[in-house]
Amino acid sequence: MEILKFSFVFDKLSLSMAMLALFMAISISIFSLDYVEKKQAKERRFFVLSPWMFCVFSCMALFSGDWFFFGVFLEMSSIMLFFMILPLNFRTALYYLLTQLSGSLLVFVGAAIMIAERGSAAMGPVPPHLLWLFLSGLGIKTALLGLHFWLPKVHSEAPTPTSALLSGFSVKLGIYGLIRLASLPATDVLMVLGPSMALYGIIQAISQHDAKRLLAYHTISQLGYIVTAIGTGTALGIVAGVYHTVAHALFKGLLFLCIGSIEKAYGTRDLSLWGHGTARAFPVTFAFFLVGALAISGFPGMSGFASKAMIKASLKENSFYTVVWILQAANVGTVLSFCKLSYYGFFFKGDVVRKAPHYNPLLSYKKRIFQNTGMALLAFMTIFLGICPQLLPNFMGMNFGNFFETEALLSAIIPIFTGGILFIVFKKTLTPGKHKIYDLDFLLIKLYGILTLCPTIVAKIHTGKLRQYTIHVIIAALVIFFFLART
Amino acid sequence: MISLLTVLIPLTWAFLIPLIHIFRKTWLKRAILLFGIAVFFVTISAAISGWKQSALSFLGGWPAELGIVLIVDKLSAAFLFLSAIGGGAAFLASYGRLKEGPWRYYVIFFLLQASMNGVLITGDIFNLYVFYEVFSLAAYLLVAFTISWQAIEAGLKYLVLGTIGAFFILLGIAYIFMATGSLNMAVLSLVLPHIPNEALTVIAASLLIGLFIKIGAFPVHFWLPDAHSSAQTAVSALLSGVVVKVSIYTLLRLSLLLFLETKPAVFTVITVVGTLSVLGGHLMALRQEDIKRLLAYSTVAQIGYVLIGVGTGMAAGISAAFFHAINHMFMKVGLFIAAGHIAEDMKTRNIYDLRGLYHHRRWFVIVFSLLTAAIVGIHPLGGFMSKWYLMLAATKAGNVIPALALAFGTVISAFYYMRVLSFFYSSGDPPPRQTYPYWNLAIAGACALCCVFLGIVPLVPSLWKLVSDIGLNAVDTAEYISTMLSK
Amino acid sequence: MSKSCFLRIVTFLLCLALGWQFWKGILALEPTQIIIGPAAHYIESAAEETGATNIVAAILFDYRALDTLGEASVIYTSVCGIAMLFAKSKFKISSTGLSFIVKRGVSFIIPFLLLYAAGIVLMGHISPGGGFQGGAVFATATILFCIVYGSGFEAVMIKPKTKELIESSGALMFVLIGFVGLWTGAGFLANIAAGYPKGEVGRFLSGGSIPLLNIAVGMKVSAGLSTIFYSMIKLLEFEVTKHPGVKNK
Amino acid sequence: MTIITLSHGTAIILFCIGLYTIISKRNLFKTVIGLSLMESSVLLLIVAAGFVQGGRPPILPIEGIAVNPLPHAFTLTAIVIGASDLALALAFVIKLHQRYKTVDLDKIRGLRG
Repeated sequence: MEILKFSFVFDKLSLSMAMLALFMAISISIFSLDYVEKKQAKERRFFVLSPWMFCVFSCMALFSGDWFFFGVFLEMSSIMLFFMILPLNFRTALYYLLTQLSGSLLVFVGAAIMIAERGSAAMGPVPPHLLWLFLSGLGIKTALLGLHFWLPKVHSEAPTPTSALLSGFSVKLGIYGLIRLASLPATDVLMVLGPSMALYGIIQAISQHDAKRLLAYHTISQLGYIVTAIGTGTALGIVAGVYHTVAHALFKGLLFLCIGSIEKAYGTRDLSLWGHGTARAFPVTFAFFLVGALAISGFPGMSGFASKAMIKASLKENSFYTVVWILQAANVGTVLSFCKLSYYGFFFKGDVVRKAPHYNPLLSYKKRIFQNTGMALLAFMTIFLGICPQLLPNFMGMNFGNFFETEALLSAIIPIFTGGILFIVFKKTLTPGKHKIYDLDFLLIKLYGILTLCPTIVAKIHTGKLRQYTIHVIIAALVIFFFLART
Repeated sequence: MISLLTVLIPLTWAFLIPLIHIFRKTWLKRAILLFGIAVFFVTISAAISGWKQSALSFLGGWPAELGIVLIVDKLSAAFLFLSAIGGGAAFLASYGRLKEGPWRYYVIFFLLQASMNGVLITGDIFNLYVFYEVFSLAAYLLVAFTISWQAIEAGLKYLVLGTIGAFFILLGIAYIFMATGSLNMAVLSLVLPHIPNEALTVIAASLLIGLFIKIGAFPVHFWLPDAHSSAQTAVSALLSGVVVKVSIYTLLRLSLLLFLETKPAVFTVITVVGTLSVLGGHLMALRQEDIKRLLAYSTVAQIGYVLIGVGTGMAAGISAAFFHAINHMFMKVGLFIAAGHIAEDMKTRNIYDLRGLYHHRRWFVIVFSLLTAAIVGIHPLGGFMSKWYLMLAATKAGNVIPALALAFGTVISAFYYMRVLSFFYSSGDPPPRQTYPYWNLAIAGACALCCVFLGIVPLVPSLWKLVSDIGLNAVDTAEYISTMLSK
Repeated sequence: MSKSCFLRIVTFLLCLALGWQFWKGILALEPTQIIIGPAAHYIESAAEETGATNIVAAILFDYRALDTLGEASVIYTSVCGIAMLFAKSKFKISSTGLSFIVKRGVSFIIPFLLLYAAGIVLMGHISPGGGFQGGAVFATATILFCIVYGSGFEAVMIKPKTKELIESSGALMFVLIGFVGLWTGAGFLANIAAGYPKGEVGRFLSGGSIPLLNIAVGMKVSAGLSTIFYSMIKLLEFEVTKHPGVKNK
Repeated sequence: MTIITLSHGTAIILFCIGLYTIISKRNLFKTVIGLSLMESSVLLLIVAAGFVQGGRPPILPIEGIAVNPLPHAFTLTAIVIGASDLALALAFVIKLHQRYKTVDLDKIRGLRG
């Protein structure tokens, strides 16, 4: 039996992802200094230190040279995040842990079969008949369409730093796995899944009234972009995917931190209870939010613009024109829903005086130096990447010159305007209300009832009656007899 | 020579204790402790000597065909090691609880140890049955030791089902004798291929169903949760940790020697039963509110893991099965001792009544959590490593569904163990009673440390070679036969 | 047809199906009229190798003596366990025995019974019988005491501790006899090879260690079976003498 | 049909009857009887395995051909083991009767689920 040996992989891909992990850990750790009150020293220390632990584990995952160790460290980073959700909400934490465990265990099964067949499970494309294992395993991590059921619930109910890490880096580990996986049969599947994820996420996001849940659906939609880029399978597409990964990590982390700090002030995530001049009460936070919102909409000069331009270019290179249109439509939806978020979240003054239950004006931004520093770091990087878009492609060894061309600029700005106009038209329809929005996790709750039937059925045979146990013995013996007699 | 002493010394102690009780009552306390330590060291030294070179002892000086031979090869030595450690831990736990108290308990305990060692080293199939019966009777009695109604009921059910199993085994041996006329396992391994297929079917099926009952595999496991949960703390630990493993050794030895070439379908049956055990055990554990019963059902599932390893019929699978067996021994001994102590201390076994235990029994809960993490399969710990190797072996043998069941079972086990832990860590105050915790805490803590240590075994080549040698040695039946028939 | 009747028939058919499987196995094995395996060797040379004319005894106490030790341990376990289960029950004298005539009659029989038992034990190596059988007859004698003289008599005559002593020392003796073989280097429970005198085949003093082992097993079994009986009797007495009005702890 | 086939058949039928007794009877004592029947059937099978046509008891001097002595030794051992098992079972039944005041197997189901 072979011994476990850790093999390293050092290439530009892992390095750039690792740098991203480090950066996320720095900024979120700084943010967390203010997230927990100073009185709760233990919890505060935990929230400051655990992003670093997470960063260590994810870097190990990024540098590991085979699927087994990748799975190991993937799981360890999930467990770290599980501990970060735990103080707030045990049920969500458990839900997260179980989904992530099943994901990484599928990867393990795949790796085991691969080792059995080939002798090693080096990071890289896998045989086509194992693809379903790897795709579903990594898909749970990446929240591919159909396997995304855990993401909105967990992202919205986790503590703010954890949400930022989850959306910022945890799902990106799955993306990293998908990038390593990218070869022909896999890319076809991804090409189908990517655009549909982008659209599905947007459709769900527009109708949300829970601010964090809205952002969570945006994560799904942006992951759709990345998956699409990987789905092209070309070098340009992969660099574009990595670029958008980095960009998305930065701006989505930023957005989660902003929304989280406002949530903390209001004590609720319900958009319908926000508004009333939030922008005036929290000007710095609002500014950061604006940076994030512009970046996610792909406004020129922000990181989102550059990465989306690259994705579109890579799609056009392989003449996936339909997909480009789908992505543009998704972009319109993104703008629309961010208009909704910023309007109802920061400005809206309704007729009815609505007051959040735990509105705490003491939590103003002035005392929150670390919090703002953490967000500022992310915002700075977002803008920096937007201004110098060449940096990352050059680092990855790719020359991509035409960021600020007219066509690219136009294709970025037109969806923004369209979205803005659409929002003005449909403002009333988009008012956040208490309506129920159905997604897979509601189905899952229904399914849970059916799943609990299983143990009940098994428990039925444990009647405590010795006579029935004996009957089981006889039946088992007969089955074994018949089976052995046939061979 | 020393292999013989592993049986004789505990047996002699068992015969001596009544005499000491009659003549020198005051010596009893020290004598029992001394005896326990002596048994531990003799068993360990027999394991070491058998590991270096297969140790034979011909009883009465007769050659293998005529008399009975005791043989310690690497497989036996490994299981002897396991029985020595587990038995030692259980002995210490019961000594700490009962002191010299009921001396008959120790008589039965030593008889159990003697017969377990006898089962592990005997080379004769009828002698195996005899030792097996001593060992089963001692186990029934240890279960019923507390004479509470649960204990007696569990003991009776164990006895009736176990006796049915024993008769199936005896029937199989009778058929073997009718077909071949000899009983030495090495000789049987040579002559069994020449007997008619129908007879072989009956032999295989009878032995299998009998052993499955004794092991407690899923469709016929009904006595196991009753017995393991109703027994006294140390006895539960012994039953779950060692007794079940000895039965697994028997299955392993018989199936490899008798059916590896003549009836490979036996291994399919073992795999199927293992898979069923994994699923059934975990599903039943999900429903339990009694902490000891939960652990007992978890044992059913872990037995399933080991059976999946045995069912591969390959060196890698058997090594992994042993590795998991020894891991499970440490984990379950620790868990049962910790849980049993808690249950006795708090006068309740219901997990709902154990809320907030963390605030009163901090170290117990920490040790319990560590062991839980090991049994679920969290990374650096032993449980994960053994599960990974089991998965590897199962996929290598082409059993993908058992590997998936293994993964699925891990997720379920994470669920129910986390549920238990959540009760322990939640706030609430059980009555802070405190009864001599240190003894049990030390044993459970040592088990937890061993789990941590076993986690690094696959990373160290020299240690891992020890484990992988077991499988290679077990599969090499030709060497066993030639060693046995050398005289 | 009622449901329970239907279930009965189904379970009976299941049992029959199992039996049919066993029967197929029997059919496949054509009965061999010649003795194969080690048994042929036993018949041929048991007498000169062990000095015992009873080949079954030779097998039980020499060739496969470890089985016998194991079997002795089984009884030992069971006796110890039953004594443990009933340890807390109090012994109460209830019956005063049967009539005078029966008591006299039994006192005539008892010596012969004991002699018979001793014969079975001691002649185990040359005739049918042996330690187990003789021990069982011994135990029968003690049970007869209980029936005829009342349960108190036996307890006065032979204390439970004495029985324990006999049982443990019998078992220990078995092991010690085996250790002689280990000491001389011939292997545990070796007989002739360990230097036990073989004697003249067919005589009372023959068979090396086999008669000694028979005695050891006889001690064990007689005391053990007697203990089982009295442990259970204790409990039944307890149940019988309990008056409905009196509370007992 | 030779005597040997007959005894084999009897053994198997006894085994089935023993199992069926355990399944169908609610009285615990009858369960123990069922176990005893199963034990006897297996012993019968083992003894029958040693049968030789016209064989004599395996005690010297043997006139003619001896039966196989090995099964006899096994049977002796197995009888003792079975007897110990049954004794223990009966002890459990007595103890259980003290607690439950019944020997009805279907009412003794405190441990379930």
